[in-house]
Formats: sequence, C-alpha cells, structure tokens
Amino acid sequence: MTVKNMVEAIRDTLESEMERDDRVILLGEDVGKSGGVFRATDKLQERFGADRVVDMPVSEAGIIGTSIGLAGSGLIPIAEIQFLGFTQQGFHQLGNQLARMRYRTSGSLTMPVTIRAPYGGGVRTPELHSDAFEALFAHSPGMKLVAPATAADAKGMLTQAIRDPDPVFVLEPLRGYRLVRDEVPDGEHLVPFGKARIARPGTDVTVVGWSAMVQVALQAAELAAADGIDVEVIDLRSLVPLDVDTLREAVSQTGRAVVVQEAPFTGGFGSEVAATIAEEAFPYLEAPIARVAGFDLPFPMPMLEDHYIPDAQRILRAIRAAVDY
Amino acid sequence: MTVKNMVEAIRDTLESEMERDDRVILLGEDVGKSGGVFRATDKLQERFGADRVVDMPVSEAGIIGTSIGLAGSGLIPIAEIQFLGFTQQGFHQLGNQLARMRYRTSGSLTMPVTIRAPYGGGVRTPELHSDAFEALFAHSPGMKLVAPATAADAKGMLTQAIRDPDPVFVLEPLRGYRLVRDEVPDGEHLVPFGKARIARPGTDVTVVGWSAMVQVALQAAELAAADGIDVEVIDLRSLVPLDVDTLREAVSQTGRAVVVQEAPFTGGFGSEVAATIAEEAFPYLEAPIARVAGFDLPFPMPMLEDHYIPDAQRILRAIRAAVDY
Amino acid sequence: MTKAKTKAAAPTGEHAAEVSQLRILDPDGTLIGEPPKIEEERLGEMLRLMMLGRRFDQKAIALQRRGKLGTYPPMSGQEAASVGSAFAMDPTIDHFVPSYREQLIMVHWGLPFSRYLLQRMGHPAGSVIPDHGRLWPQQVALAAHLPHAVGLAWGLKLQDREGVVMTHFGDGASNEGDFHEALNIAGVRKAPVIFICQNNGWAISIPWERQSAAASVADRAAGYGFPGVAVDGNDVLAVYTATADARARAAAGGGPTLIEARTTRLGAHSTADDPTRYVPPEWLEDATRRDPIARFRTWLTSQNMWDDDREKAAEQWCDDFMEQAIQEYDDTPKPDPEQLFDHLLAERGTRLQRQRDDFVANRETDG
Amino acid sequence: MTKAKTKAAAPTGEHAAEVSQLRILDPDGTLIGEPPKIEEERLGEMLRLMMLGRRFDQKAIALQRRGKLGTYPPMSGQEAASVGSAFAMDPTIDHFVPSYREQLIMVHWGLPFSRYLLQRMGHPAGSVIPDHGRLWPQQVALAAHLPHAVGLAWGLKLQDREGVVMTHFGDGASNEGDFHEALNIAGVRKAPVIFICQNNGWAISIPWERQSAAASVADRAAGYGFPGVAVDGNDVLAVYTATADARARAAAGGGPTLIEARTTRLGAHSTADDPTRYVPPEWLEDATRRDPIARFRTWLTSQNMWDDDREKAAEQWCDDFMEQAIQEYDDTPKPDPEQLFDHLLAERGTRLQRQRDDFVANRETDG
Ligand SMILES: Cc1ncc(C[n+]2csc(CCOP(=O)(O)OP(=O)(O)O)c2C)c(N)n1
Ligand SMILES: Cc1ncc(C[n+]2csc(CCOP(=O)(O)OP(=O)(O)O)c2C)c(N)n1
Ligand SMILES: [Mg+2]
Ligand SMILES: [Mg+2]
Repeated sequence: MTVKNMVEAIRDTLESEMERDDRVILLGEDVGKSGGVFRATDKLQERFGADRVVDMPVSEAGIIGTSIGLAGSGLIPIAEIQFLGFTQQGFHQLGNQLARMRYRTSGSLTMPVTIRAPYGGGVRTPELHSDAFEALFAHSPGMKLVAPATAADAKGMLTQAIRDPDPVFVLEPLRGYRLVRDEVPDGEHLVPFGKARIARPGTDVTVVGWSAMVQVALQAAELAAADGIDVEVIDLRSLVPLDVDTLREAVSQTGRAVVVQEAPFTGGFGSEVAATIAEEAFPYLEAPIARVAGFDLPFPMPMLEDHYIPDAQRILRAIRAAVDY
Repeated sequence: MTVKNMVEAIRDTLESEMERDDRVILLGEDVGKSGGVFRATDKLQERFGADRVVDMPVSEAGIIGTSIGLAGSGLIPIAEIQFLGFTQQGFHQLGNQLARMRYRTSGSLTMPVTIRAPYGGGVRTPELHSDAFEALFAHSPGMKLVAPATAADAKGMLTQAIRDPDPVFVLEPLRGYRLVRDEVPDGEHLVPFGKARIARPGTDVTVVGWSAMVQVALQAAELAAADGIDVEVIDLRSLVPLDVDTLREAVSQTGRAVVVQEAPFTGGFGSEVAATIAEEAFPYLEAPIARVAGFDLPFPMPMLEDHYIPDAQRILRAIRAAVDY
Repeated sequence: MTKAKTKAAAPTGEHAAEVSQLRILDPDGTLIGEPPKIEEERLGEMLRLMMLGRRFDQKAIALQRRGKLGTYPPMSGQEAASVGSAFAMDPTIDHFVPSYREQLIMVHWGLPFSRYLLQRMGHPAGSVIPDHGRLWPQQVALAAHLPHAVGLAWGLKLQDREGVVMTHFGDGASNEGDFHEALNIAGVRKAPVIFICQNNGWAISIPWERQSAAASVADRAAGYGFPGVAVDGNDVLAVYTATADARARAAAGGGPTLIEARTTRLGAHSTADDPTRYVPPEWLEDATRRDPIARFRTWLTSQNMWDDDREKAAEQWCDDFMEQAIQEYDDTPKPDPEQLFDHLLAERGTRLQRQRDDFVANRETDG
Repeated sequence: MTKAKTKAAAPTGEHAAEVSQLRILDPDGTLIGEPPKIEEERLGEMLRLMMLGRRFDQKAIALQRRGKLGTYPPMSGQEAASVGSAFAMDPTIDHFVPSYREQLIMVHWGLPFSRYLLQRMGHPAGSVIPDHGRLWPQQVALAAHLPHAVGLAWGLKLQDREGVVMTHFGDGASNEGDFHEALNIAGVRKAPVIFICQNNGWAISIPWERQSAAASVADRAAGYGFPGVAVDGNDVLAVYTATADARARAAAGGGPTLIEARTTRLGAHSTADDPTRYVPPEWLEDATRRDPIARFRTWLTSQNMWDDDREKAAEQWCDDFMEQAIQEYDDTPKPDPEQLFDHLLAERGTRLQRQRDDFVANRETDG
C-alpha cells in the first residue's frame, strides 16, 4: 500500500498499463509535454514517446472519433477530455458511435476504448468546467460509466477500464484530484464493474453517492452520528452497470434512502438510482427516497458555487427527514 | 375544429406563426423546396421565401449555433433537426450554449428559439434514426422539453414554444406524423407548459407516458378494461417543466403507477418520473412503480424493432402486476 | 505524368463554378489525357462492376417497392466514382470505411451482396462485416466515420502495418464538423488515408451552391496541409488515376489526400425521396448525358477492348451474381427475436440479462 | 492600395513555415508598407489602449496571486491583434462576439473593466453585458461562439440593419468542428462577419505545428468561398488595415473574411498554467523581440506622433483607469446567495421555485 492522491494514482496506473501492454496509447489535449492540465499524464510522454502519448488538436469529436479508428487498428486508446463539459463537442462520437460499434456489427468490431475526464465543481473554475453531467453518459447502451471516489478505486477502475474489451467512460472528481488521498494497493489491482462499495456501514439510513459526493456523504454521516443516527454510505462507483443487488439489500435493511448527486436535480442519474430503489426495495421502504442534488440550474458562477453543490448540511437534513418521517 | 394528422397540424402551425410574426424564421436540412423529409414545412418556402425558410448545409451544430445568433439579432428562429439522433452532432450548442445564454448574461441576452425534431421508432428506419433519447435533452437547465402526443397538442405546444421567450425543444413522434389524427382547434390555440393531460380517466392504476407511448398506453388500458381494471392514462406532454402536481394527485388516488418510455430502461426520463412519483406520492403507493421501457440496447435493426418498442402487452403485464401486488 | 486539366461545370449546373478537375475521358468517351496502366482484363472487370452497380439499383428498388427491402440509397450515376477508386486500391491489404452509398465498393471488398440486402432489410445477420477486418460497417451519420478512418490509418502507421485506408462520403457530409476535425488530424498525423468526397451535386434536396460558397470541396485540403484534387467523378480513369496516386503517396509515408469526385446522382436520394420536387429536369438531362458507364464503354469499345460478346458475358455475369445474391437473401431465415440481446458488450450484464429473461418468459407465456 | 507582403516565420519558430502575411511595420518599427489613414489622435489612443492591455495583465495577475481574482488569461503580446481590429470597427454600430482573451476589446465596446474583473472573480454582477446589445458574453468553449456570430450577422442582414459582426478566437479553436460549420454557413449566407483568428502559436501547450499540417489558418477560407488573409498580428497597422478592408467589404454586402493575426503569447495560457514546462526559451526570446507595443511606439515616435510627455500622459491615463476599475471592483458587495436562482428563464417554474424556497428557509434555519 502507498498513500497517493487521486491524480497520482491515475498517473501511475496509466504508466503501469502502458508498460504492461504496448498497444495502450494515450491521446488528448495537452497530455504531452505539459503532462495534462492536472498532470494526470505527467512525464509519460518523456517515458513512452510522442507516438504513445499524443497531444491532439483541440477537437474533441476528433479525439473520440480517432480513438474508435485506433481501436479498430488493434490499439487500446485512452482518450483524455480536458473537462467533461467539452465532451459535448464530441457527444455524437460516443453514444452513437463508440458505444454502438459492437452492436452495429453483430460483434465483428469491438472497441476497447477508455475515455477519461475530470468533472464536478468546487474549485472555482470558469464556466462550463464544473458541471456534473454524468447522466448524459449513462443512457448510451454499449458504454460503461464509472466514477471512483478514492485513489484506490481510481487505480482499480481505471485498470479495469483499460483492460475491458468494451468502451468505458471514467469520470474523475476534479476536486478530488489532490484532496482525496488514501492507501492504494501496490501492483495489480482491479475493481470489477457493477459492484458498489460500502464506504461506511450503518443501520438507520442508506446514503448513496458517487465520486466527490461520497466524501460529503461521509461528513454528513459523521454529523448524523452525533445525533445518534447510524448512517450507511454506499459509494456507487459503477453507474453503468448499476449494482442493483447492493442497493436492494442495503435499503431492505435500513428502509430509508437518500441519493446524493452534484448534478442538477431533474433528469440526473440520482433519479435512476431512486427509481431503482423504489422498485426493488418497495416493501421495505419506511420513508420516501430523498434526492439531494444541485439545483435545476447550470453550474453557477464561482462565488456562488458553494451554495450550489450539496454539502453535508443538506444531506444531513435529508437524513433527518427520512428518520423523522 | 378540423381533423388533421400530426404533420399537417405542425405545418399549419408553422405557417400561421410565420404569418403572425415576421420575425419567425425556419431553418434546417431540406426544409425548403423539398418541404422537409416529412413535409412539415411543405410549401412554406414558396409562401415566405428562401430568406425565411432556409435550407441549411448539413451542419447540425451550425444550425443550432446560428439560431442562437439569429435570436440575438432579434429574430425568432425555429430550427428543424431532421432526426433527433443527429441532434447529437450539435449537442454542445444546446445545453452548454442555447440553454445557458440567459443565465450566462444574468438576463441580458434571451433566446426565443424553438428546436423541433422527429423521434422514436416504429417505421423501419435505418440505424440512428429511431432512438428515443429524450432524456439527453431533459437535463439542460434553461431549456424546456415537450413531447406532444396528439395533433391538437402539437399545434398548441408548438405555438407556445414559438412564443416562449426561452428555448424550447419540441419532440415530434415520427410514427405519429401520419398515423395520429385528431381534432385540432382552429385559430389561436396554446397549450401552456408544465401541465399534463389526462388522456383517459381511471381509478385503479395510473399509466404515465408521452409522445408515441400515449397511444400504446391507451391500447393497454382498453385491454385492461376487458379484465375489469380501470386504468388512468396521463399524457405527460411537458417533460421539462414537469407537472409534479398532476403526478402526485393521480397516483395519490390510484396508489399504483406504471411509467412507459420508448427509450432504453437505464437512465431514461421515465426514471425521473418514477423517482418523482415515489417521492411525492409515497404514502399512497400500494405497489412498486413499474417502468416499462425499451431494453438497454441501441434501437435495433428494423426486423427486430417491434420486439423492442414497448407494446400494449408489455404495459398490460405491468398494469396487472401492479394490481396483483 | 501529364494530365489533361479541363474546366467543367459544377455538377449541379446552376451557378456553375469553374473548377479545374482531372479528366482523362471526355463525356463522349474520347481520350483526352494519359490513361492509367491497367490490364485489359481488369478494365473489363471495372466496366462489369459498374454495370453491376446499375443492376443493384434496379433490383433493390424493385424489391423495395414489393416490400421486400427497407429504404435503399441508389448509386446510379456514381458508378465511376466507386469503381475507379476501388480498383486503385488493394482490398487484400487496404481498408475501406464506407458511408451508405458504397454498396458496390463494399461488395468489391468482400461483402456478400445478400448480406448487404439483409442489412437494408433490417436483419441482424446483415450487420456482420467480413472477418478479414478491412471493411468497416456502413456509416449512417454523415461524416462521423471520417475520424474513424483517420484513427485506423494512424493506427496502421503506428504499428508499421502495410495498407492504406480509403473512405467515401458525400458533398453534404463535407460540411459537418467531423469532416474538419478528421482531415486536420489526418494531416498532422500524416496518416495513410484517402478521403474521397463523392460530390454528386446534392445533399438530398440541397444543391452544392446552397450548401457552400466554396467552388470545390477539394479546395479545403489546403487548410489541412495536404493535397486536394478535383476529378471528373464520372470518368472512371480519372478517378482511378487520382486514387492510385494518392495511394502511392500514402503508402510511401506522404500522408493523406482529399479527392473530390464530381459526379451525378441520377436517381432519388433514397427510395424514400421524391427528387421531382427539387431536381430541375435540365439538370437531370445534363447528368444523364454524362453517364459514366456509357462513357467508359464507348472508350473501351473504341480500343477494341469491349464488344457485344463481352457485353453479353458481362450481362450474364451480372444476372448470375444477382440471382445468387437474391437466392441467398431469400433463403435466410427470419431472425430470432432474442437476437435483440446479442452483441451489446462482451458480457451481457445482469440488468440486460434480466430484461432478456423476462422477454423470453413473456414470449413463452403470450404464445 | 499596395501592401508589402513579407515572408515571416511561423509564430512558434519550430518548423517555421513560410507564410505570406500582410505587414506594414517591421518588427523594429520601420514602415515597409502603406499605413492606413488614421488621425494622429486616434493613433495615440490605439497605443494607449495597447498599454492598458499590458497593464490589465500586470494588475490582474497580481490580484489573482493575492486570491482576489479567479483564473485570468493574460493577453500580453497580443495587444496589436486586439487593438488593431477593434479600432477598425465602430462599436456604436458593429457587434463583437468574444472568446476569453479579448478583455481589451470588450472594454473598448463599453464593458466596464470592473465588471470584467467581477466576472473573473465569479460574481454574477460580472455577467451582465452592456445594454446596447452589441457586445456578447465571453465564450469559454472553443469556437462555440463562431456560429453565434454568423447567426447574428446573418440576422442583421435579413433585417437590413447596419453593422458588421467581428469575432475573435484562437489557433486552437480553429481546429474545432464549430469553426468549419460556422465559416461555411457564413460563406453561403454572405453574412457580414469578420473572423479574426489570433494565432498566438499555442493552444495551451500545443504549438501550431502539432495542431495542424496547414501552414496558415488563413488558407482555410478558400474552402468556404471567401477571402482569407494572414497578417502580422503584432503589427497594429496591418491588423487595422486588414480589418478595415474586411469591414468595408462586409458592409457593402461582400460577405465574410477570415483574418489570421499571427501573434505571440508572451505569458502563460492562464494564471493556472506553467508555460516553462513547454515553451522553449528561444521562442520566448524571439517573441519578446517582436513586442507589438514597442514596435508601434517606435514608429509613432519616429513620426513625431509620440514623445515622453504623451507617454507619461498615457501612463497616467492607464493608472487612473485601473484605479477606478479596482475601486469599483472593491466596492461591489458580495453577491446574495439567492441570486443563484435568478435569470434561468423568464419564469422560474414551480420546481426551481420550490428549490429556492427550501434554500432560503434552510439558510434561515442554519444561520
Ligand atoms: C449527421 C447527419 N445529419 C443528417 C443526416 C440526414 N441525411 C441523410 S443523407 C443526407 C444528405 C447527405 O448528402 P451527401 O453527404 O451529399 O451524400 P449523398 O446522400 O448525396 O450521397 C442527410 C442530411 C444524417 N444521416 N446524418
Ligand atoms: C471546446 C473546448 N475544448 C477544450 C477547452 C479547454 N481549453 C481552454 S483554452 C484551450 C486552448 C485554446 O487555444 P487557442 O484557441 O489557440 O486560444 P488561446 O488560448 O491561445 O488564446 C483549451 C484546450 C475549451 N475551453 N473548450
Ligand atoms: Mg451528395
Ligand atoms: Mg492560441
């Protein structure tokens, strides 16, 4: 075990996977000499050369689209999109192309492509750099979507993504890059998809979150503990595929659920989680499933962002309401 | 009242709004001489000239993006995207641009833009022409999203959209263009957003659908009636804003809900509807809220599409399960 | 090699811009440039394949009218652009990334025509691409396959694999953002890829002049730092020559080429389209006079490389080809509804598996 | 009008391509072409505005370091590209659609600099654009504003309104699909719009040579059917001249122009960036020698249109300007958290209203 922050864990994973398999190639904006705007690819070009760590023109559709072709040629591309918001420029190359190639060709053409992007707010970025729009990538059959919250999971899920024979979108919490630090297993470490992590066991209320929201949920759980409420926190980490079993079992025990997302309330992935729990754990529910979310607004101006992103207080209120129902 | 099919209602609405306000301008692929691949703009170029009914190059981002500029110049653009699937090519101009202009400028710049696109399957189109991905457009604060199921509502909601000071995305059911025929009010007819329509009253189970699924839900209701089950069918028609009150009231009465969408199950807008009902009508629920949806697959090859799209039987099974719970 | 450059009207007639384009055979079949060195037998095969293309359309349109086929995009008038470029490549080492109007090239690359028909009918068996892996599936979204072709070519280069990638698209597609990003990346990566724009004058109902103020799509290559050439796309020898040149340069590490094959769509955009609403009759007359098959046949005949016997043999070959394809098509059993659930991912996953289980169970219950 | 065309190294030095560009003032301030007719006083204002731009950077970077400002994109080295183009336009009738590095032009178009700073600090009051409606908000997404500029220009034309639209963007942005679609539509609509690409040699860390194989962004205009010109972007007279020409043509119904102002980014991409990781010291030395302010000052001085007094007066003007802006900035009260919920739509809607009500109620409870 080595303590690393998230961006170190990601960088080291990229390095070891590139070393392990010389078909792995990185491409993105500023991933080369600069090492990525968050240094997730620091020194990798120096080590593996400019043919394997490739600075691309500012062309998100081109980055995702050429990754499709590179995969078709037998390589294993990992594309970095500088900020999730700019994935929209290449949106048509994701769900309609990358995710569909296997289905389109009845299995003849497969796409071992990983897309990585930082997302979410909390670091006072300019507009369009902070929105947490995971839901827009969760409705594209043929593409997996994962959102690790810890450095260890960042390693395990990124490794899994790179080795997955199908496309995987890996969401990285921008504000966790440096803030999140934990023990990362040395050597081979894989986290299979479709399996949530119990970040904190508890018996009274189940709080479900992912990515940066897991830390906030854990803070809320601490606060609730002071009130005598024993909160279970589930780190969903794999959005597609979704770990329906863990959700069902957890809420069947606690009877109360709070789903937390940073994204705007309406149409977020939290709605999928809530709808799933409502269906699967129906007979056990003792209170309405609460959704704690960003407001139905674009990510706001930096001076207001702390009011926008769900904080421990907002989650705590929902926990209390669930218990008091 | 005049009986019209949906595409006639749309065409006539465009004509009368263009006549009423000479700032209204249509743009899109093949909207001119051809009159649109579904004839929704038939003869409008002849009538209003090539400066107001504009054939655009094949550039979806350009069509949406120039609509933003046209609106900024004081015009009222209505952009047609030939098939909803190709809106993805211009995705970054929607949620990140069109929807945000007012918020971005603290109210200085407003965007009275309407985007129209046919969507959904059932007519044996080639790939990418049939997916019902409304959910991808329901998570962009600042943009409204409506999906009429009848010719009358197509008129009322399109009129409302054109006159709305903010951007509205109007989804038109491709297979309803010619199949759906009903009485359309003559003269001025507006359907305010955020208000669902009770397509069929009933007391035992509430089925919620929109667009092409409303007809299928009504068929299922007929079948259920034969079994002695009295089904209420709600045509949601306005997705954003969502009519939370009607959903709450309806399910508070029936205690049972089935949400129907044509889109793939996971991450669809049906999850939002189900999560909302689960939260709002919790104390009244007597059975889990069922979601009847397309499978978690891309829209399939034409020879299999009838197996993919929810049909009355699938809805009926969910209705029965809700009643038997 | 000297090539005759002639001024030719833009394909749509209207506002015809003067564009310098490579032409070797005049519309009346007269040789006006240096023909590429192609063996007589291969020249005959080229004509035969062009004839087959015309036959595809006739047959497919007839099937579609009888409800035996889905929407079909005819390619009549564009046979030279397809065949000239296809014959300049080597399907045993080169790759092809098609759009939706390249059925003829796909067949040349080893796709059984029956399978093409199955695809058009919406049968999942039609989706399988040949195992050799050098033919990509038809792309429906305009220009979306161009970055794929670039990535593929770049990947071949990175792996020191032989082979050049060819990709076709229309004039309409050349106005999509993907076109721009793909060509720019191809240039900066010096990827061995040939972009062939079949400028047939129309993006469904919109003539080139209302799509762009540019005189020629080929002019766009300058903005990406590699050569762009306009050719008479109804002159199979010109298309062949330009493609062969581009292929030689790509194979030698010289990077991409953009070829604009200025051609003519003689039929509808697809069987769902009614071109009489927008194609001026004069345009169609003019295009018909520039028929690529007649032109090539006239020249081959004048060179004693074609005659009635060969014509008959070619017709017979086309008949046999079509008969066999239709037979295979007819013999294919209906798809099994459960096939819906195949090939999404390497592993199906629990949610989709549950959806499939329910589907199967319900089909059994319902009968 | 005769213009001296000189060959100049590509801005990044590396693999410098020879590009023919318009230049009127040599880097050492010698006149080598015909200067535009601009009154002496206006020439002085131009230099003063360029000096102010440099001052913006110094002050803003200092504020950012002290935590009093968010990320800031300096424009040092690019003052001529901003000021030359801005002065060729008329902000009382023309429109400007900016990217994020045009603070100087925005101020010229009537945006109080304090408001710009508020925007950069993330204060919603900074988002308001001037009421005259001819200045659009900063665009963060690369090239996404280009179709907006085109739509705006086309809309003016459709309504027979006077005014030309100018829009700026970077070399990096010119590789986005939006660039292509926007310029093509501008061409076919003959929209009165001027596209100014500030090619400062870098898209963050990526030099132009690794972004594209094209020698010049200006070469891309041919693919859209309108003129493209490369100018020495550090020569304010050349930028002015090219823009004035483009404006005259646009106003006369002649349609768009693409101007590539080949300039130099002297500082970091933004205060969040560390250019020492990737900018070669030689490149920076070379760029520093081509400083646009020094060049223009030298020439004005040689023409007796500038001297120490004027320099001092200009410095004073800059000081006063900055002092006032910072004062206004400092005096602006913190935003009210409830402002979050303003200006999404004309009407708030029930769901958002409920979210706001809860927010207000919770703030009262918690605090
Ligand atoms: C991205 C996208 N937008 C729109 C369409 C709808 N569409 C299908 S074909 C076509 C016109 C294409 O014209 P062109 O590229 O010239 O090819 P051609 O059909 O003439 O061969 C359009 C607009 C599409 N398939 N993809
Ligand atoms: C669509 C999009 N992709 C990526 C980014 C991130 N990004 C911000 S600035 C920049 C480089 C831009 O370079 P250029 O266009 O040359 O402008 P410059 O910053 O040099 O003025 C990048 C990649 C963005 N803002 N928008
Ligand atoms: Mg065409
Ligand atoms: Mg730049």
